[in-house]
Amino acid sequence: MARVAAVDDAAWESPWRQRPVGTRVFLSFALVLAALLMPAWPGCALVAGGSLGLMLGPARIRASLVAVVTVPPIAFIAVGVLPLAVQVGGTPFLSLAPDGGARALGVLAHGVAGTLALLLLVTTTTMVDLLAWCRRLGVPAPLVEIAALMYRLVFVLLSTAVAVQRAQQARLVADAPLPQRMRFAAAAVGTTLLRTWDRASRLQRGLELRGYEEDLPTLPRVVA
Amino acid sequence: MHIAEGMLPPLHCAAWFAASAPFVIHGASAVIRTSRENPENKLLLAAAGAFTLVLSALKLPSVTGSSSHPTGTGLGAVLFGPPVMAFLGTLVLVFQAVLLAHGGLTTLGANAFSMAIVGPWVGYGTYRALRALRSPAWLQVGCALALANLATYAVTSAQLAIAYPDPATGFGGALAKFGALFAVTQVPLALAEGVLGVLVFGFLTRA
Amino acid sequence: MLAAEHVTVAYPGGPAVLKGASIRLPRRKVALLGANGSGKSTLLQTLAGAVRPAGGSVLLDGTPLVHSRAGLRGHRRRVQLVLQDPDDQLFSADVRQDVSFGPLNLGLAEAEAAARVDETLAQLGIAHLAARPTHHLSYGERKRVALAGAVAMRPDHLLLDEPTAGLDPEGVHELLVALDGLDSAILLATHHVAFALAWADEVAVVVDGQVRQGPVSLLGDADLLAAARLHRPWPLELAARLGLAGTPRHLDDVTALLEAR
Amino acid sequence: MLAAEHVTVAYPGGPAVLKGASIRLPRRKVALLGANGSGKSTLLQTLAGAVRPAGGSVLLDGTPLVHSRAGLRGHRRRVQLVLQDPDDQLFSADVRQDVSFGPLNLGLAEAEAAARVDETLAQLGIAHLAARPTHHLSYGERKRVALAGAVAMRPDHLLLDEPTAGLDPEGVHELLVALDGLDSAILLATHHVAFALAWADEVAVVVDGQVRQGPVSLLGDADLLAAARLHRPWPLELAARLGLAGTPRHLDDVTALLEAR
Repeated sequence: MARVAAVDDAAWESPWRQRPVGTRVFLSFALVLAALLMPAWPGCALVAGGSLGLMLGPARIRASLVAVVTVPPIAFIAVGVLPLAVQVGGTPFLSLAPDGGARALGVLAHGVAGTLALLLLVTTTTMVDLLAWCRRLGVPAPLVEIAALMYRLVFVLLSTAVAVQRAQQARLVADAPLPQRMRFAAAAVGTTLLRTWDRASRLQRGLELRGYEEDLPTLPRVVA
Repeated sequence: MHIAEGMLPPLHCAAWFAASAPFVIHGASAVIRTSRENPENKLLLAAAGAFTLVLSALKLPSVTGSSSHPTGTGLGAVLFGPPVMAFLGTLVLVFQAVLLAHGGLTTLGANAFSMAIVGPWVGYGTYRALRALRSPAWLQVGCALALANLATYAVTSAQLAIAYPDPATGFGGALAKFGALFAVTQVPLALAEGVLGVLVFGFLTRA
Repeated sequence: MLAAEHVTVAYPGGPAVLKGASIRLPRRKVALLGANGSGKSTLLQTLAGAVRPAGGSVLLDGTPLVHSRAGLRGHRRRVQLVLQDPDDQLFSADVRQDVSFGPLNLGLAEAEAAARVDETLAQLGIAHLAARPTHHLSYGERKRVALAGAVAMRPDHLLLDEPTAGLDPEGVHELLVALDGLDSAILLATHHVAFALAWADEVAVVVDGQVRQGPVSLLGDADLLAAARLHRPWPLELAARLGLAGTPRHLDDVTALLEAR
Repeated sequence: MLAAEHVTVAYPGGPAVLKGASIRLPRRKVALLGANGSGKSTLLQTLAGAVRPAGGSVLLDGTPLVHSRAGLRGHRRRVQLVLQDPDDQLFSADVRQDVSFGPLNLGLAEAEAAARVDETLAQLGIAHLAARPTHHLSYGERKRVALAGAVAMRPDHLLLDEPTAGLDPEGVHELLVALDGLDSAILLATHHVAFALAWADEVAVVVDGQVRQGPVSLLGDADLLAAARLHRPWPLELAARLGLAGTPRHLDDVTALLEAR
């Protein structure tokens, strides 16, 4: 969960925030496309190296952050490519596929390079900037507004969810037998859900006091 | 269950985008309509999206000892209907990609198809079918959530199998391989989500 | 002038919270005092137009508020309520954007709204927060930004629900300095009696669904405060015990009185 | 005795919140004072085992806390933290069920847990709330129930984060009566200096990521309080201004001192 805040924090503090969003999206997307279209070697290695270099160099993203956010997806990709190494049917039923290892490694390389290229975008670009960019590209206002409200509520709810879980831990939820723990987890989810609803209706009333009727206009962010 | 950035060949990415787009656009126009009718819906939908995202980050006790994450798309489909969920689920996927580097943008079409379209429709269909059969409410909710989760997993396995067919047995063999691999985590998770859904439902009816 | 006349409010299924409460808000600093659950917040919501009273009326310059869309829109341009929990009013990801909502909603052009936002942030001493993400702000900072959101609309009347709750002494001090720079009439709900005594020009005490309004010396009325489930503020309590004359409002007054004895 | 020795805590990517803070909690009433953002809450979380310090250690009867599952389990049986926002701690449909959560997890049989719950509710003066749904309670009631949830675990050490925040004077009074009936050591975080002076046996002030602990007369140290972004409590300020000897802790003390003059 700390990862949500970690990527977002990096994006807010990114020295690249002052550059046009379109440029960053284009750069990252070009790298992703390169990762998809070029052969694993040397293409993906170049993309991965380039993305990492840009993140750790000019974008000044901490290496520990890059490690924290890349390890889970890369682990998932690594597991996901295992089936590529083997083939089924025939005798024996399960066997190493011819070139299977190379194929799996190739897809792994595409995945890792693509993930790093995506990470370059998300560690340098906040959700807010992306939403403002979408708005300028003509995405309808209500959709962008829902996404913006969702972004705000995520952080409000996150602290609630974390606090509820901590409070359960403090009262020794881990010592309960599994069926009880499931029930307590349901209570945590249910409590969070009720508070989500409560938060939403309170924000609705709070915004009405500020004059909210249909739209939520705000100034665009100033790019200094 | 998300397919990571870079894991699908470009043509597949494009095809899944094309497959998802009509549903997501239809959902988006439904969302625009309901939020024009009643501005409160904007807050509700945003809250539902935020809740789904936060829920996917909550740890659940699990049988295997590792933590597992509920997806919540089945619940959303029951509450808001599958069209709205097509948009909202996609939005959650975008947030996961942007805030967590979880999933990806080129694989968004494929992930939306499994998590925001097929999952919710299966969940909703199950819910409606069991309701028509006058089964108890807890069973409707539990099955809707569990089957939505399972359907998502099945579609993801199929998407990977189409992209990477088995050299010997083609799509069928690949589907079996991916299915078996992910079944280890996804089947208990789907069951856990179903049970959790029943318990949450119980909690909410008491509260 | 904003006023409520004999307003009655009951929540569905509950007993009446306000039973013919009247209050007027001249261009001064008025503290609204009451225990938790006394109806303070309900009265503020009623004055702001968010709650429609079952009886009585809310008057702005003598004209009764009509709870139509147009009536409320006009009312909100002049009367702004800042809620206790800032998370109930902050919706935007960054401070500047959030504060700009009110001005843009008033129909100001972007350049004008931007100037208004900058001016408001400077006025409240939070210009340095302009580009910060809302979720990185401390509780006290969020309270200040929520206040800025209301102040940016330049209301004649500013209603504040427990603005000092949860703030540390420095935070309270900074808030008061910021409020002193505004020229709206201010109605501030609190249950800190000593704070109200020191700050307000006038006090209004909610008792039994009604309001007793008057000069701050009202807070020396032990019976009234007991009925309101509040305590007499310490300067007045001390003055009463020692038989000091006058209405000492804070430490300086008390010191002066005692030294003169 | 619960203690922290030279603990250092920093949040990822941020500066250190605690920089070698030490505090000990003997079997007394200790008030933990500090401005917003001073690290009070972080220190409480650290003492409770919820935050793992980067340096230093938390000691229970001289034994360092090990942040393993077993270590934390043992710690939590003896040290309980009550958060500021009661809604973070109440997650059951009704009060009795919520308070029984901890005792059941301690492994008590149902009958025993039920007895424990009833006893705790009676002790805190909220037996009448037992069957009420949690979401129908007032804020003050919810705070009391959240406290009951911790007290029902019979911890030796009770850590309270701003338990008086948001309570009106009567609510604070009721809370204090309830706390006086307990026999745990209590560490109470607050930024109400006058309240701490009146209530505590000992005070601990958070300054610059460290802690200064001592008798309540410490709150007369103007330099210390200024460094902590706090103000000297009014009884001590008044005593200092008038040159009164002693450490008057509340209105009665002040009155007595002045009458004796």
